Amino acid sequence: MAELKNFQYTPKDFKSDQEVRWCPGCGDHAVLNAVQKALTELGIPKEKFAFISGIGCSSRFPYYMDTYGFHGIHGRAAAIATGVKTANPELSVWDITGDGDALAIGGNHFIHAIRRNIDINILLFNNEIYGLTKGQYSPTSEKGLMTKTSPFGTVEEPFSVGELVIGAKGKFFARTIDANVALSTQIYVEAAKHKGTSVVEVLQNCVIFNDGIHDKVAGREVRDDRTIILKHGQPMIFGKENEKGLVLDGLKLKVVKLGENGISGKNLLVHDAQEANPGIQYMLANMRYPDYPVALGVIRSVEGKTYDTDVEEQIMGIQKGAKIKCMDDLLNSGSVWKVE
Amino acid sequence: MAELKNFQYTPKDFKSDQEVRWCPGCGDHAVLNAVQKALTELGIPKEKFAFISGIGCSSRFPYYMDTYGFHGIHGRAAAIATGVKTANPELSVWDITGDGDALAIGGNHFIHAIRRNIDINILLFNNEIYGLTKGQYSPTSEKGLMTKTSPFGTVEEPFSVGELVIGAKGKFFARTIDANVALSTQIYVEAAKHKGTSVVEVLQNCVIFNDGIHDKVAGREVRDDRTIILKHGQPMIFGKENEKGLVLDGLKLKVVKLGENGISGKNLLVHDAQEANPGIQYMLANMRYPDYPVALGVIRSVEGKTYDTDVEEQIMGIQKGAKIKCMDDLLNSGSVWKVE
Amino acid sequence: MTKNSQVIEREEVVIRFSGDSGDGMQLTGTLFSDTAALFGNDLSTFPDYPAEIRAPQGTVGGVSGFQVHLGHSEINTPGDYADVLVAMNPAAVKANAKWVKQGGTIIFDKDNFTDKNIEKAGYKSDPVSEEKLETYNVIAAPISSMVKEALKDFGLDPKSVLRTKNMFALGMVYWLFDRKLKYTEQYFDKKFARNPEIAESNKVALRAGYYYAETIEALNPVIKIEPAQIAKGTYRNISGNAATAWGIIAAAEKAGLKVFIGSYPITPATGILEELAARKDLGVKSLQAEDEIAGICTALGASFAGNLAVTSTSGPGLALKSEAIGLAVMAELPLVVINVQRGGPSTGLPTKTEQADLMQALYGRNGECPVVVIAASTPSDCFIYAFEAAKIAVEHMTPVLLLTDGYLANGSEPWKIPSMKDLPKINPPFADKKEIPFLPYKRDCETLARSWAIPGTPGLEHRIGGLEKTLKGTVSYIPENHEMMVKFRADKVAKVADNIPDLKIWGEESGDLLVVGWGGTKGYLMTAVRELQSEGYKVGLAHFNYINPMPKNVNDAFSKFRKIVVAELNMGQFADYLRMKYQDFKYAQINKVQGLPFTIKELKEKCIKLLEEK
Amino acid sequence: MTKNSQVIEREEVVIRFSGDSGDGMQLTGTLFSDTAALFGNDLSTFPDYPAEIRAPQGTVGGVSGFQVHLGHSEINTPGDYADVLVAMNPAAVKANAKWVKQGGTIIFDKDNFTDKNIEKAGYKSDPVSEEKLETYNVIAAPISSMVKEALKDFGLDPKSVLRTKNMFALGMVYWLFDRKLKYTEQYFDKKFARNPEIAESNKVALRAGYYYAETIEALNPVIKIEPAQIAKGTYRNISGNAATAWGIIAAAEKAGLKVFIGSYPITPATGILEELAARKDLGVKSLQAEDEIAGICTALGASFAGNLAVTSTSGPGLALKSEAIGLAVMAELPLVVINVQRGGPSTGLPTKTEQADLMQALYGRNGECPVVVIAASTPSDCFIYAFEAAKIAVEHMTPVLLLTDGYLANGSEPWKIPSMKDLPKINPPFADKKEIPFLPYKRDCETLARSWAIPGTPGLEHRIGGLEKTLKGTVSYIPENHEMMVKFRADKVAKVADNIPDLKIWGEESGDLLVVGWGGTKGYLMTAVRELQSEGYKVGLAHFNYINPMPKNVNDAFSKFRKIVVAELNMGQFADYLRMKYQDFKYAQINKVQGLPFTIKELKEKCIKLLEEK
Ligand SMILES: Cc1ncc(C[n+]2csc(CCOP(=O)(O)OP(=O)(O)O)c2C)c(N)n1
Ligand SMILES: Cc1ncc(C[n+]2csc(CCOP(=O)(O)OP(=O)(O)O)c2C)c(N)n1
Ligand code: SF4
Ligand code: SF4
Ligand SMILES: [Mg+2]
Ligand SMILES: [Mg+2]
Repeated sequence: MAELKNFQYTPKDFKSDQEVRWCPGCGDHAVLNAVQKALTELGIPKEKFAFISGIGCSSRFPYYMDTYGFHGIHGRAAAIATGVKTANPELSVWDITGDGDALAIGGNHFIHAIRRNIDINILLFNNEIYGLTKGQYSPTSEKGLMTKTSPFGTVEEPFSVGELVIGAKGKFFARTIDANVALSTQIYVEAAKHKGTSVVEVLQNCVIFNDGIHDKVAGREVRDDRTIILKHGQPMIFGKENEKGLVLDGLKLKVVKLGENGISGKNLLVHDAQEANPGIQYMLANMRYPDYPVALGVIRSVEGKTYDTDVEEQIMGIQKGAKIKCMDDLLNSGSVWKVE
Repeated sequence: MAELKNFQYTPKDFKSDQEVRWCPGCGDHAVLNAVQKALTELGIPKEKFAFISGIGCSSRFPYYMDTYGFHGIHGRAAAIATGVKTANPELSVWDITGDGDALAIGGNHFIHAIRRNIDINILLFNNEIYGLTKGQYSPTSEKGLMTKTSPFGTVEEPFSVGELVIGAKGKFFARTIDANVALSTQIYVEAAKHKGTSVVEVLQNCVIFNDGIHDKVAGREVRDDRTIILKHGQPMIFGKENEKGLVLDGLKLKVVKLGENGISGKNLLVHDAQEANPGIQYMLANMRYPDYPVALGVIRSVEGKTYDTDVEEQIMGIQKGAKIKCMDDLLNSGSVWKVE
Repeated sequence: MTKNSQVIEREEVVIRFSGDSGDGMQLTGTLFSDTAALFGNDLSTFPDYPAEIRAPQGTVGGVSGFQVHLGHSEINTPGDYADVLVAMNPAAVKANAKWVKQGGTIIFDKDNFTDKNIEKAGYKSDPVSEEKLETYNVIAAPISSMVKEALKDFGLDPKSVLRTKNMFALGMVYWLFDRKLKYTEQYFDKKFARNPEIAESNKVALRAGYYYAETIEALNPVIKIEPAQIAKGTYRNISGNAATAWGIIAAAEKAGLKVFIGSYPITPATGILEELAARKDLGVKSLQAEDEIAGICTALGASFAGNLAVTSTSGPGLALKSEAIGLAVMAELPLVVINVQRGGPSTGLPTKTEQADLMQALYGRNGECPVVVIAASTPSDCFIYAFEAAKIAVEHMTPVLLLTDGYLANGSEPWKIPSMKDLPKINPPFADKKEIPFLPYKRDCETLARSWAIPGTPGLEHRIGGLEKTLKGTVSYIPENHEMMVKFRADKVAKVADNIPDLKIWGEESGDLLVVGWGGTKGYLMTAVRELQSEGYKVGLAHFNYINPMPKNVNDAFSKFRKIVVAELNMGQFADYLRMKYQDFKYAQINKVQGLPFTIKELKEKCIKLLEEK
Repeated sequence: MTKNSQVIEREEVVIRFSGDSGDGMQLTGTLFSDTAALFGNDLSTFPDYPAEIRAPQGTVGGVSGFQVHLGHSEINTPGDYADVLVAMNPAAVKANAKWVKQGGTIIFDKDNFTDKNIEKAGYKSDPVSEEKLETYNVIAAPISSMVKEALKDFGLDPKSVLRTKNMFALGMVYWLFDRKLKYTEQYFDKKFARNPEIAESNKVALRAGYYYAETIEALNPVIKIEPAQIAKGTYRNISGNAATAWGIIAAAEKAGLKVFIGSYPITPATGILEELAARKDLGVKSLQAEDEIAGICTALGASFAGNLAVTSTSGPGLALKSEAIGLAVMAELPLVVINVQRGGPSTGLPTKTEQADLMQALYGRNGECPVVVIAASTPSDCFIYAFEAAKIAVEHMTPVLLLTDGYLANGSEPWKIPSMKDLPKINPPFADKKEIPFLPYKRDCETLARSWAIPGTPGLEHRIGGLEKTLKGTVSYIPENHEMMVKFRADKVAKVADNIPDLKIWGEESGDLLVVGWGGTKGYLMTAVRELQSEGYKVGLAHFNYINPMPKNVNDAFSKFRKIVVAELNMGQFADYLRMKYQDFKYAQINKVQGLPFTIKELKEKCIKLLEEK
């Protein structure tokens, strides 16, 4: 296979000639950079990438990538991407979507792509708002948020993206922050390498309609204390001085201080992204400020059969022993009779 | 409020004059009976019930109920029911749906109704097949099932209904079996009384297209050993002779025999349906034969604010202090000027 | 088997099998048709079943029917009225009595005419007298008792015994029409190879019925229909849905593409998905999507990726696909959207036929959003038009909407099997290296189609999407560019007219009345026009398969008749469309919206009325 | 403030504010309009912004504009060409130069005309010479420097200082047209009550601009437009979207119902949802649904439950709602579906205007599925037609599709506030106790509407749904029942014609050319026809608000003109519809599909050409 060759790209190779039209300061710019970087690390020839999106600010993404791209309709990116990948499993298929696109109108395709475990990479730009339509609340907006369609505050409970993903049988879930390009790049690479539906929730800032919504956890000042970067096989440690960690207290997670109450590094939970039973991963994905640090990194990454290869294998298996090899065979199969 | 009066109905009061058109032997008949029974126990006047459905065999249900009823379009029952309840929170609103209706085409409305926690009761008839269209696989069909659209077996992982519900922020999830009318009646009553979205998964038999699919767990011979009926506050015990139980082994559930290895009733897990943290409830909802007994009963039942009352409260709060009381006020508010 | 009865020959005959949903009438009808087809008759069949899977036993709502029309001469419809009605219970009589020819034969299972069943069917006492069937040839056979008797030594449970009633009835019908049992017997041997007892019991019941009919001389004289004069070749029976699926696979083979179908089940279109799902041997990828929107969107994705992509549905599903069809129009990707029309609006009459989705097919999308619309007109020509739809879609880089209907989908007829070498080649306008830098919206001068650059091809990377674009694929809000692109897309569709055949006038080429139809009514309209002609009227038939664009000679063809009448199974959608397109003619209308095909009788009456008016 | 310059009076003037998306042009335009309206001018405004939230600064794609047309006489459009263009950067010149009247005034921020910006806008050197604007009144004001200077003592950060540039420009424009600053100053006092420094800085910038213009005598003579002769009453400015929302609330009040809106945001319809979401004081329940389908389905549920239910969307969303509209047709429940048309197909030109959803509105559903379709024609009459839509929906128990468009939705104009007591009462056909047993599909003899039995009412329990039904609400596949119901539903919609006003011909009642239009183009067509009349042509205008059913006198009205031309912002959808409905007339067409309104100039030219042809 061609992919085995080592393709030497720089991020610039993935920049299209189209003018990037996001607002200055929008988190989307950083995501674009990180993705362009990540692609250089995959050793996949450029023509094998297909970027599919729905509608939203984030969904303009494919225009800025010098790859195959399809800017779809609102909410349908996962379905279109599923078709692309099923039709041609050789492609590296990316589904670029927003919290509105994936979780409001596109919720159904989102959970079904995940259930089928089709091998696509979903980057969900979560700015907790509808950016492109100028500021209405989304299914991830915090309860109470005042927006143009909730002038007195929303009365809706938001989805927790990770929980929904795993609840829909998701086998890969990761979370990152737009501005952390290094972490993001690494996560996008992992997502791409994972066989099956990979969902990456990107905490993304919309400077215009929901500015700073992630600052309380991701702000420069506080992020070390309010986020934890999970790494498979590593103890769950965080804090400015790496002084905090997570342990299991009965069936719940608990934040502890190292050194206090005799707690040391080896008491901490060790992250197992590959554990099939999602119990702890659910809890990790659901950690919210102020009770917990918000988890970044790859929270769940479990191997499993993928839809696209299963489809191909089934066809190949059947074709092997099949009597019908071409249309003429089919036409003349079964009950036929001759008129002379 | 009128509801406080005690309404004395018999199931017959809820039978409409329309001929019941399900196949003889279909599990739907039993569900109808159980629901008609359950309604007599609620003390709600008949005219306050609204049964809303989508399309499918199961969705014909409202025609057979002598209540207000709306047979909708495929997949949209949850959305229609949401509208009914939001418009008139005084109604007792029931959403009757199938595994195809709720989880295939209707998946998005389903998860969003749950997320909003609108106070409706969703009865999901899970026969793991599309009945009305004559036998295609559904999002709950077991992988490998041969059906008209998967003549060589499906290659899709099914949803686990309970997991999806909780993953979508569900606060009430129960499971029952069509044929167990007594258990079902009780669960429907609990579902009705729960404030918020109640989802009841009914393991339902389709005699024509998926006959006996639940038999391996629910068959008369085996059901005591292969199902467990969970009751809030009670130890998790099951088996023909009540000889088995569930304990927690690390972070996983484990089936144990009472008396063996010194295990007695008090070592067993006690079911807490009201625990907000869904950790164990996830595991309970996900128990599958042959590793575990399948859980029946109310698995999760957590109180929370409901969308419909929040909407009403917000409006009432705003109206209290509002300057604009009628349309004339609005018309003349803000920047206006007179031409004389 | 010797025959004592007299035998007469007839040109054609119509038989209707009917009974409870569980009585196996669909199989019975199919076996009868197969036997007739093998014998060499021309024929046409139509099943008619309730929306419920098993509606309550014994009720009119639960009656399932299968009609076969066979003949020595050309047969174009399943027939209006039956010569023979097989009615397994009183409800079947109730549902069908008015569809039996005056004085026809009615066979029923006397044992099933219990008081309870009679009442369930809505009769008070005796169906025969209530329906005034005394002058008919009513054969009240004790079918249930007879099969019990015939199978008493088999040791089968009573249910299995009674399940062979339909074969008993079929045996009787075979005798009535002097048919051989061989094919049916072989069918059982094959079907129940692993269960020879069941095979045998069915065969015994079949024979028992045959001999019973002979014994009581059920029909005198016995009717014989000689084989039809049909073209030499190899034949098979095919239903519209199977033919549609096969047309797609054939087109893919001719285009060198793989088939991808993304669909969601819906009556009466599901058969297409089912047929394609079964064709993994030919490499078909079928994706049963979570809903209709995902159905078309996965298909569109597959088209982008270079497959011959199809999505199939019925009316309500087409409504859901509207938005994505718009995207296909903007993306200018090939896509075949198959809509098997059923009774509407909304869920309507889901198992019945109708032609009321025409306007939706033409206009059911936001913006100026033209697609090619074509319609099949017989069960077997679904193959041709599915092939054509795929060919146009690929060669013109456009979505094509193929309309069939419940009648075509479920109906079947003998079909002369084509040879793949006789089908035209399909040439996808693949982009190639010469086109680097690739301009996604650059067009072929002749067809105005853009070229198709398949992901995976080095150097042809490009972006498309639903926003208005320039030639280069850049998003553009420039007013003049938008207007230009709107016109390009319209012209591209209009130019398909260069590649479609002229409208043919069937019957008289000019005269007093031109009957105009489209889609699935063709057999009925042809039969009516043929009969009118034979009665001396100057009548022609213009039947449309290409709806948008229209053939180029329509004006010309229309102008040769004194009157035009548009006959369709809706309230006049095609008539209205013609008013828009060919405003100069006046159009009379024949419409029917009953979930049923036309009858020849009503068509002729209405035409004659028009012919006789000034 | 004294004026040294000369002052002349003009009938009307058009001003266009334009700049980067971040430059605050929408606010600037709105403040100017409000001031003009308070002064008593008639006016019409139109914003025009890019699809991106902040397209790249300094590029043509990122230019946001706001046009105001004000006059002493009646103003029906925002105007074709501007007398004054305010251009905050070179890109704004690039985007708008061709829309400035020959010799008009152009004010720009000289400080922003850096080499970089000039290049970004796509110029090589000097925009003024490249656009050949030398003969125009070009005022190159150093706006940035001036505000820095004016606000230097405020201690604001540079960004906040520069954010007042628009007010400087506005101040200049006020001087040009001899306007008072008072209203704008009050606006800032109120808006920034908690932040007096910001209020003050804006006011200072405003005044600085005013005095600067005076100092340099930016325009000589200054133009004065006297107040218009408008009817007495209380006025306000209102946009189409707000008027639509208000019309619904007003109808609910008149019907004694509560408003429920189930919607999903989409440009340019979102404003309706936003406006209704803000009206909790009037008890409006607004549900932002997960998608358009849920939007309409929640609304339909609310209608079933007894609310005045509404769903609002734009083209792609309407496509998604098609299936559920069918259900509403079958359920025969009142429902208002508002479609704010935008440029299509697919995502198309989402922020631009177009009239290309007409066919979709009329026919975009499966089966025979008629709904009432009406269209608003000015920003303020959106109120009337939303009210009408609700009234018809409720009184006739039918979905009503209300069409507006991006131009109406965002455009605004002064509106004489109606008094609720002058609006007609709305009478919902509630079922009552007398109707027990309740027959859901029993109809009123006159309107053919069924009655509305609200869940919660004892004794009226009943079932409805999308399958075909009998009078009693029982599912029925009986062929004749289906046909009867199909016709009932069609007749019910047709009978709405009894309650709608006759088509009025504006201008000449008979003559050489009848201009026909519908919906949002009314202001343009009226202006064009008025000008043609004043030039001596015998021209009339027939503008339609009621599309299905049509007013009863159309035939009559059409027959009085020698020629008919249908002008619309699409490829001819209404013209085609007229061909179907009134086949006897010939229809010429004027079409434009550029995402823009007509210009008076192009309309007149095309009409004159038709008038001069034989
Ligand atoms: C069918 C349809 N419905 C609605 C819209 C309007 N719309 C465009 S983007 C969007 C939401 C965008 O939110 P999100 O997906 O979070 O993306 P963001 O802009 O925040 O990146 C909406 C409602 C549309 N384009 N199409
Ligand atoms: C829009 C639309 N798509 C498809 C269908 C066809 N359809 C009717 S019911 C059904 C599935 C039913 O399955 P389920 O919800 O599991 O109900 P069951 O019949 O098994 O009770 C389908 C696909 C339809 N009626 N409408
Ligand atoms: S509106 Fe928000 S999300 Fe959209 S481009 Fe601007 S900053 Fe980014
Ligand atoms: S098909 Fe299956 S689900 Fe439907 S009525 Fe029959 S048994 Fe029940
Ligand atoms: Mg967002
Ligand atoms: Mg099912």
